[in-house]
Amino acid sequence: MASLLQLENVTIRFGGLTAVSSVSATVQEGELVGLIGPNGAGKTTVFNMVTGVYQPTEGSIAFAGQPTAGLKPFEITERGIARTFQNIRLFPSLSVFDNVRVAFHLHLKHDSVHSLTRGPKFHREEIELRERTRELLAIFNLERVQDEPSKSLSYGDQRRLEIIRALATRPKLLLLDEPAAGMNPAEKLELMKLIQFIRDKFQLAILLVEHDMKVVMGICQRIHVLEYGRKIAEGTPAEIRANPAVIAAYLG
Amino acid sequence: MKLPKSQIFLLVALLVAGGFSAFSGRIDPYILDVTLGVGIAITLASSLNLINGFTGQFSLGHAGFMAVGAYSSAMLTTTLGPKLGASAGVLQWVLFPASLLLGGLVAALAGLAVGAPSLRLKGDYLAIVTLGFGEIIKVILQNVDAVGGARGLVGIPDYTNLFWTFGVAAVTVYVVWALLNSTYGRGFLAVADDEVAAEAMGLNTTRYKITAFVVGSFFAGVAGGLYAHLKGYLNPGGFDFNKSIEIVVMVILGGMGRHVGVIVAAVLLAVLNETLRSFGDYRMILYSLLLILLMLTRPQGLFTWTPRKKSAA
Amino acid sequence: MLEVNQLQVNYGAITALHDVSLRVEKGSIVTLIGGNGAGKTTTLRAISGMVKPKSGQILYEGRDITGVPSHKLVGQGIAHSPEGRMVFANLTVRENLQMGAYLQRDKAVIAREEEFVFATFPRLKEREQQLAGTLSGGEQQMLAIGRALMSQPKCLLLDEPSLGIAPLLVKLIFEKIVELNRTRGLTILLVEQNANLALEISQYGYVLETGRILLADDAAKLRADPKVRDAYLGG
Amino acid sequence: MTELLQQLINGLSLGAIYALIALGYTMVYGVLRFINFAHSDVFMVGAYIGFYLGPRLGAGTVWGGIATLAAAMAGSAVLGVVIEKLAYKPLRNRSNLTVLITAIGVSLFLQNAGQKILGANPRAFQFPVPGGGQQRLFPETQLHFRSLTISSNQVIVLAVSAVLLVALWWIVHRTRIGTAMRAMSFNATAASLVGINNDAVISFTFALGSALAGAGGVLYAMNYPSIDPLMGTLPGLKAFVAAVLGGIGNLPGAALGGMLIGLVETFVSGTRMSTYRDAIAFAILILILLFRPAGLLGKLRVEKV
Amino acid sequence: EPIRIGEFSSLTGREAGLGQYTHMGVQMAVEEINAAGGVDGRPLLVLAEDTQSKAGEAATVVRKLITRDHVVAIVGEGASGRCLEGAPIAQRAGIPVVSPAATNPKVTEIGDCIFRVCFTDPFQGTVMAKFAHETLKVRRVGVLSDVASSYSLGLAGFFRQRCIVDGVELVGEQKFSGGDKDYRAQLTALKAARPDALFVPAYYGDAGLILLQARQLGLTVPVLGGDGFEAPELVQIAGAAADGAFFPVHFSTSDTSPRSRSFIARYTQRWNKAPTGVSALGYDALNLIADAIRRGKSAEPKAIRTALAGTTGFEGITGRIAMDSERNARKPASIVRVEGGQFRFLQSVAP
Ligand SMILES: Nc1ncnc2c1ncn2[C@@H]1O[C@H](COP(=O)(O)OP(=O)(O)OP(=O)(O)O)[C@@H](O)[C@H]1O
Ligand SMILES: Nc1ncnc2c1ncn2[C@@H]1O[C@H](COP(=O)(O)OP(=O)(O)OP(=O)(O)O)[C@@H](O)[C@H]1O
Ligand SMILES: [Mg+2]
Ligand SMILES: [Mg+2]
Repeated sequence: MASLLQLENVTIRFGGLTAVSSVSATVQEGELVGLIGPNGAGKTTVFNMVTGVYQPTEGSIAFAGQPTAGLKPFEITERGIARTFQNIRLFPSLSVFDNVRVAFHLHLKHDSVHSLTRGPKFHREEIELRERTRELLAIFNLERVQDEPSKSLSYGDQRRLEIIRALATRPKLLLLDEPAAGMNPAEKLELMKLIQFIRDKFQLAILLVEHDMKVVMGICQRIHVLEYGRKIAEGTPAEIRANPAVIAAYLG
Repeated sequence: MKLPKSQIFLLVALLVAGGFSAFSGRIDPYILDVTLGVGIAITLASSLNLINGFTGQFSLGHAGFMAVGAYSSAMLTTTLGPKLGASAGVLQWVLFPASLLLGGLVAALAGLAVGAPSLRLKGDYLAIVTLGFGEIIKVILQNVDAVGGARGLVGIPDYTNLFWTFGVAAVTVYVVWALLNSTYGRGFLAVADDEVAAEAMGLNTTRYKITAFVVGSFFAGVAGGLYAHLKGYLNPGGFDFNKSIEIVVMVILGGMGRHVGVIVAAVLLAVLNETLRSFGDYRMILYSLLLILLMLTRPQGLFTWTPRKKSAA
Repeated sequence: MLEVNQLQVNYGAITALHDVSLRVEKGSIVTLIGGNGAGKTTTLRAISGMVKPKSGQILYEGRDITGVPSHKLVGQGIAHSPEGRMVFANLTVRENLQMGAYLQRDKAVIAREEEFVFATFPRLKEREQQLAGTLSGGEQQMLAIGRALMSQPKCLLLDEPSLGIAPLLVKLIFEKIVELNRTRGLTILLVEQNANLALEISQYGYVLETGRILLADDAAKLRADPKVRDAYLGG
Repeated sequence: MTELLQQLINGLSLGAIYALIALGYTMVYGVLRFINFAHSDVFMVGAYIGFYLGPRLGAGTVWGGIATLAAAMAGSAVLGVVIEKLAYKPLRNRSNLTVLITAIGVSLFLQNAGQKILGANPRAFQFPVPGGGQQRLFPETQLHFRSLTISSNQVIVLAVSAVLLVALWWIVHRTRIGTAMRAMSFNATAASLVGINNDAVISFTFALGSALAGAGGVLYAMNYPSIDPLMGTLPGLKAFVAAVLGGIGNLPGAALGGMLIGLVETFVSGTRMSTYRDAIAFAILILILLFRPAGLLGKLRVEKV
Repeated sequence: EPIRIGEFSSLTGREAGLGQYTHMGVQMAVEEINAAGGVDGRPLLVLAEDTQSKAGEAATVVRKLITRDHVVAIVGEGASGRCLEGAPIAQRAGIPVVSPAATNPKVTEIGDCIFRVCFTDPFQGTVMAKFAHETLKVRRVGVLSDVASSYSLGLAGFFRQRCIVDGVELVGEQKFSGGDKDYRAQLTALKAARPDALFVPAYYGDAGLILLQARQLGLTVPVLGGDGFEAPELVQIAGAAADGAFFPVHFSTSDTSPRSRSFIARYTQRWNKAPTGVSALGYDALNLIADAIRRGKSAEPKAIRTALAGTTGFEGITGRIAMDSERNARKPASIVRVEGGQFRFLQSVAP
């Protein structure tokens, strides 16, 4: 069976700088994969290429067997990849609730015309969506702030909301960029459980960028390691922990 | 079948407009003129609010779309009206709405033509392009003899009445409100907040922006048609940059993206304009001072008590 | 050196800090820990003049600096590496650092400080001419800390300096913090989620929860406190 | 051929004035990210300051002309700072659209108060000669090259504009306050965290921008010696367009944009298409922006996600 | 119980000059009439409304004047565009309107309630073309008109028609947009066409600069204009460059008739500045209405209208006025020439 996500010799250059250099990697369905490496190694850039924000200079990316070259970010999301951002990008003036609700948009049966006619079908769908939004918010215990504008949330809560919002697009692959940043160890433990819970409950694959090794080693089945844009290692957490190159470059 | 509240609101609004309209013969024509002006302002402001307020684009060319609608609609009634040989009543109740629709459609088309290529521009660059479009429309109208050129288009019948004006205003407010208050519609707000994130959530941002532009221009065009048949005379100079600014002021004063606030701002400015008339040539001085004062004292918009983005539809 | 008395801060209707009092002795490192939304960032913002407190008092070297705007405090020796980094996205790394030394007119001093920052974060040296906005998250964090150092502060406020930083570098940064504290006598108020590490290098610590000081004690004692271990140190 | 050259000269001298006004728009925009609608009215006030002070400062001689120009710049600078303090500063942390409205309010106020106080009729921007008769701000001669005619005023406009542009560039790129201005334009909060006094920088920016507007007003009035309280609106609009065309926030861009608008207008005016002049100018502008969405010299702001 | 008369004009905005001069004429007329005991013992009350030189205002203020202020007649709007907007409403209400200075032919075509005391565009366009051809012996002429002004385009059109009839060659036609300030491009193009004379239908603000710039560019042929040239500012702006310009006036300040001299003296006394053509027209428009009320012996709109239509020999400051069947004032115009900063009467031309 083909991989869910497949990167083949992917390279991207910004002017003279090669940010990612001939990286190949895969993520299988339902798998929880880590992507680690020193600062500036190119992890976020890989995310940006997978989600269509950047087009690779060389190489190819395929999702569910289909190449994604030339697709716009929203088209890639339609195919089933969702992400969070390293620098949080919520809809700051929308309420917490609406941040999530908007993301359901992809699976709506109604559109602009139905918004105007507002027939019974429209209302049924809206009620259902509201229920589902609440369910999602409940995962991270965010219903208590659901009517606040998202910009007034603390940093940690904003991270959580971003994950929920991404889930609302019902992805097959979820890309998380440093979800544990800004959380204390206790909160990180909780987050680890939640990530696994999400994976199981929504049956999706997760690609995780994170600098906290407890988190990465604790939940990932496989880990890719980047340094200076190149892949220097791949393997199980145990293998990675023992890999001298990774220790030298990253773990210390 | 049980009608939802929002549609009942629309129906009631239409009925009330119709009811008042029956008595318009007894209303002082000056008051009527001002009232109709207010109704048109509501339509203009609400439609621009969809573009500038909710979707976060910055259009400075709303008067241009209004002009397109005004001229198309007036051309239809002035050329076709006399040929039909129908009674004034028939013309007012059949030809006139058709002409409003035409004005709206032509304006929407113009909105599409301007919007589609230029929506990749951001902020002030978009503002300049829309401003430029408005000016281009003005210059073209000035040069076309068939619509009166610089002299203006004369002899437009006075079909605009309370029913049409407030009916259109109610429909506009309803459409903007209904569009936004749905899961689909929250997308407009999301686009305004963060385009990158919106794309990442699978929202086709271009599509949203174009929809806002087309719907907004459509109602600007209809408002133009109403304006034409209220004033009875059109002059390209009346649709200049300053007119666009007037509408923008209503939207911002109303608090950008607040339904009620923008309506109230439209009413307030129109009424202010009339009440200050008695101050003669101090009128505009006072007007400008009041504008500054309003902004300094209510910078968040006049009516912040209206919840901006409720989670409930 | 720094003393905060009964500080209250509101964001609109929300009260972020209710009644926060803390002291930072000259030449010490003090850590502020607490869960998300506890008000750590708000406390730092209030001290550096980014938000105006509703009530309460902030004393710096004995002077009342409550409500004094940020730019004046920089001149008095308070530097802040803020949450969210806030680098000048369209200036290069080098220009960012030089902006950090805005109040410093002596070119030689600027050059010396720049050397120091580059020595601390060699990565920044590699990226000297790159626009700060295109740096990776961790690189921006380094730049934000470096920029704060450029003003030669006497008192440094660090908001989660390890956020988004790779493990190897986290250790390094903490070492540098200690070094700055030792060699220059720099007073440091640290907000950290990596509480273990932070308390390890601090003399004193405060635990903040929902806008109130919950605990205040010697850092070593806090680390030993089972309640603190459970809630903030990850057991 | 001579006609072409003549039009080129005409276009450049008109463009130079647009450029001066555009520089003010661009500077304020660069720092505060909002369009200062009152700028074009400061331009008008500048011209009136020149009109009233000119006779006292000895307008008509070279030094008198320079003194008048300087006085207008100083007066406009003060006006600009006062406007900022009264109408914009209280809204410092609000969205820039809010400030836009007060700016429109200030603009309307200056125009209408101007009509009331200064009179609505156009005035001739001329100065009495002591012995009787009228003279211009600077002694004027027409320079003829074959059939080409250049007015000494046109030369002065070009020269003054060039000098001011260079001076401005130097201030913004080579001085501390200039650096502070640029830093503020990127992130005002961060700027205050490194010790930049935002209020001082903003006042300075307004002073500088308004001084340019004042200079523009006097030069414009000198070249087109009919002034009225609404004289700012049209050139203001065009300068605003020029600023965006060049890439708003970019100084050389504003100068280039101004020159370009001046040239396009002049060349279109001299043809059969002259009735469509503004339409053509805007159409060109739109086309340019479609291909260069950040203006001619503007850079798209980097935004790494 | 005063007789209420409305006025709508551009008191502020871009064309405030026009409106204010008109308004001063109207104001003075009222003061004089009332000082002399009013009309048939009733004083006149003028209610003035401002159109701000803006489209869309005229319709509203005319409605206000009629329904709120119950005026019986209206003096209004010298600018043709806004007159075209406001007058139809008065027409529908049956309230007579006398426009002081709207010269566009369409204005009085609105209906039988709309009159004017000025001559029309066809009249002055034709007169100036004839003058160029017959008196100045012009063979090649260039035209520079204002694209944003129906007044200017109208004049240019009638001028052009007459030139074709006379066999005068139109060697160049250029357009500008009112308020432009820089006309060098157009003038440079016109100069290249080597005309014997230029026709520049424009208001004095633009015209002054055009004259100035034409001379600066070495374009020294005679410049002909319309009644919009008439204002002291023309000479102030253009200086010596105004010398040798020709244009028709409704009323000339160099007119030496006792009636004119007295008007100028009274006006200067009242307002501290010299009158312009539109001041005199405003003065005449109001006096014409007062005269109509006296003649019709009624202050009812209908009667006023009838009396206005029957005007035959009203002695105005701007000449003896008779209303033709199109409700246009039939009266002579004078052509003046600028000499040393003064407008010198040259010849009188009858319709
Ligand atoms: N748009 C861009 N223009 C120029 N350089 C870029 C751009 N985007 C990324 N880079 C550079 O590419 C490199 C990789 O950046 P990336 O953000 O992918 O790093 P990262 O692995 O996510 O690091 P971190 O852990 O610090 O977030 C960095 O050195 C960065 O400066
Ligand atoms: N700009 C703001 N507007 C409104 N509320 C805010 C704002 N910033 C913070 N808050 C609120 O103030 C409280 C304290 O926030 P603060 O950012 O100080 O927390 P923190 O301790 O730094 O949390 P974190 O660890 O997540 O960064 C939170 O409840 C937050 O929602
Ligand atoms: Mg990253
Ligand atoms: Mg924080």
